[in-house]
Amino acid sequence: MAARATAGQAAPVTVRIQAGDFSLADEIAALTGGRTDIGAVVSFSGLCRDEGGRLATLELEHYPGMAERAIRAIAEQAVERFSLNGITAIHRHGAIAPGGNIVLVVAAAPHRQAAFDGAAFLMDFLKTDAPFWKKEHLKDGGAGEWVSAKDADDKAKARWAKARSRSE
Amino acid sequence: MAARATAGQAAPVTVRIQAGDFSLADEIAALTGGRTDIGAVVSFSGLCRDEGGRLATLELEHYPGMAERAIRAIAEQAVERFSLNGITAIHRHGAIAPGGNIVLVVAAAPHRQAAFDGAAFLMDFLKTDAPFWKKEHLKDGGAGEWVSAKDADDKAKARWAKARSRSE
Amino acid sequence: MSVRIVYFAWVRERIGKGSEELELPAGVKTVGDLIAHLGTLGEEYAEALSVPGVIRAAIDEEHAGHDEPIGGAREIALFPPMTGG
Amino acid sequence: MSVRIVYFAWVRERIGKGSEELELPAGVKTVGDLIAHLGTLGEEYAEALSVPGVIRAAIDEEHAGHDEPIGGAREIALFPPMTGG
Repeated sequence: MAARATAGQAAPVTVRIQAGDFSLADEIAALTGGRTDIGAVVSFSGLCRDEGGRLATLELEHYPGMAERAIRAIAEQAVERFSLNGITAIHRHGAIAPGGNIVLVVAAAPHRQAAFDGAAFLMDFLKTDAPFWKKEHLKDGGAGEWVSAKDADDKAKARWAKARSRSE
Repeated sequence: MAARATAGQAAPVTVRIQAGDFSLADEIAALTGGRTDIGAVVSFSGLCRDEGGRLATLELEHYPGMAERAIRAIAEQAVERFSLNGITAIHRHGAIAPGGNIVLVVAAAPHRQAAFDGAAFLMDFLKTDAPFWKKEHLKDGGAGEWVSAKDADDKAKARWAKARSRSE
Repeated sequence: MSVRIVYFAWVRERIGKGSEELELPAGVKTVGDLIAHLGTLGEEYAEALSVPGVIRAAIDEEHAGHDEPIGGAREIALFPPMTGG
Repeated sequence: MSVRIVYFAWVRERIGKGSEELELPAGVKTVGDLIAHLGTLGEEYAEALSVPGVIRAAIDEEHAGHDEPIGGAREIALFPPMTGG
């Protein structure tokens, strides 16, 4: 748990890697409950799409110790860079059905742009730096296919090096 | 209720202006429940800060008919521009205590950048175009002070005219 | 021409009422004309509208600039810059 | 030098195992050297690592480039580009 003073209160960094589902409402309540210095909360939920009805299950493989370590490092950078009140990141592994939750990020800040930037920054780096791999099992398929990494994800990450955001 | 076809499903636009509180979890469930074509959900919650302990209550005045009309117009633009699966916006009026909810936006899309852009676009335009006015009642204050509009909010809105987003 | 005028936030407080029905002179053709006309109706109006440039307007619940014609309007709203969200 | 090597996703599937302890020759000094060395251990390794440029690595759970020295590492991971989130 990294702590960072903001108006006298800590900026909690919560990272969990788990097979089970999570509750967005519970996570936001845990991050914001009892505080009155937070003006903006942005959440991102990544869900499993059914790819036009073709997908049976998405399988998420991960590198256990490193997965939490990598996401925590990004989350701590986000808190520092955008002066967040706190951030939470949860990533599931194992088999996920269409419509199910894959990942959750919640960023809290005094003002909206920092909360938006914090959540987007964490997602952009998580996509390319957190050791998770997706395999698609199609309804009519055999062993399944590994999802290819996207150039768009590298570009999304790169923008944070070039353009320092308006909120900074 | 504006509808827009996305992979055979409608893109619901839900806008409510209300005095009472809302539940983020219920609103996300209503927007995404039963669908398997959504890959990303971004929510923004605007909360009442206590301004370092000075604020007693935030009073939100609004122009009833126009408030819903203005937000709906922005929400429909967001759905169209970012090809959203759907969007929900709720704005409260009346007296709000520190830590309480003021506004909620939830944007759903197949991919994350569109969901982030949709929610941020709606918030940026809502800030400058939706007829709401905030008055701060301080603990040691008298009649209260109207909050001044921020230049930063005009600039935040202006960026959507200049830079068409990566996701488009 | 008779039209309903509504006021919000500190414009409402300074004028001292939330709405009124007004008979407008024939020369009042735009939002800007209306603001100038209201400024002649009394001290409270003059004070509320002393810096016309900051006053925003809506005609029948749609944002309107100061040069917008008001002919046919049922309801015209005047208010300060918005601070919701 | 003995080190634990772990594999993930299609690198794991093609090599046919999730991890192994290996005794490395003295000349294997960097991640790139390790990948080249593994490619000589058998057909399944050669196939899994046939395009070294796409293989990502981590040393003791930290991302590492191909020119990174591996001396002192307890665990080296090899895997394809990540696709989480």
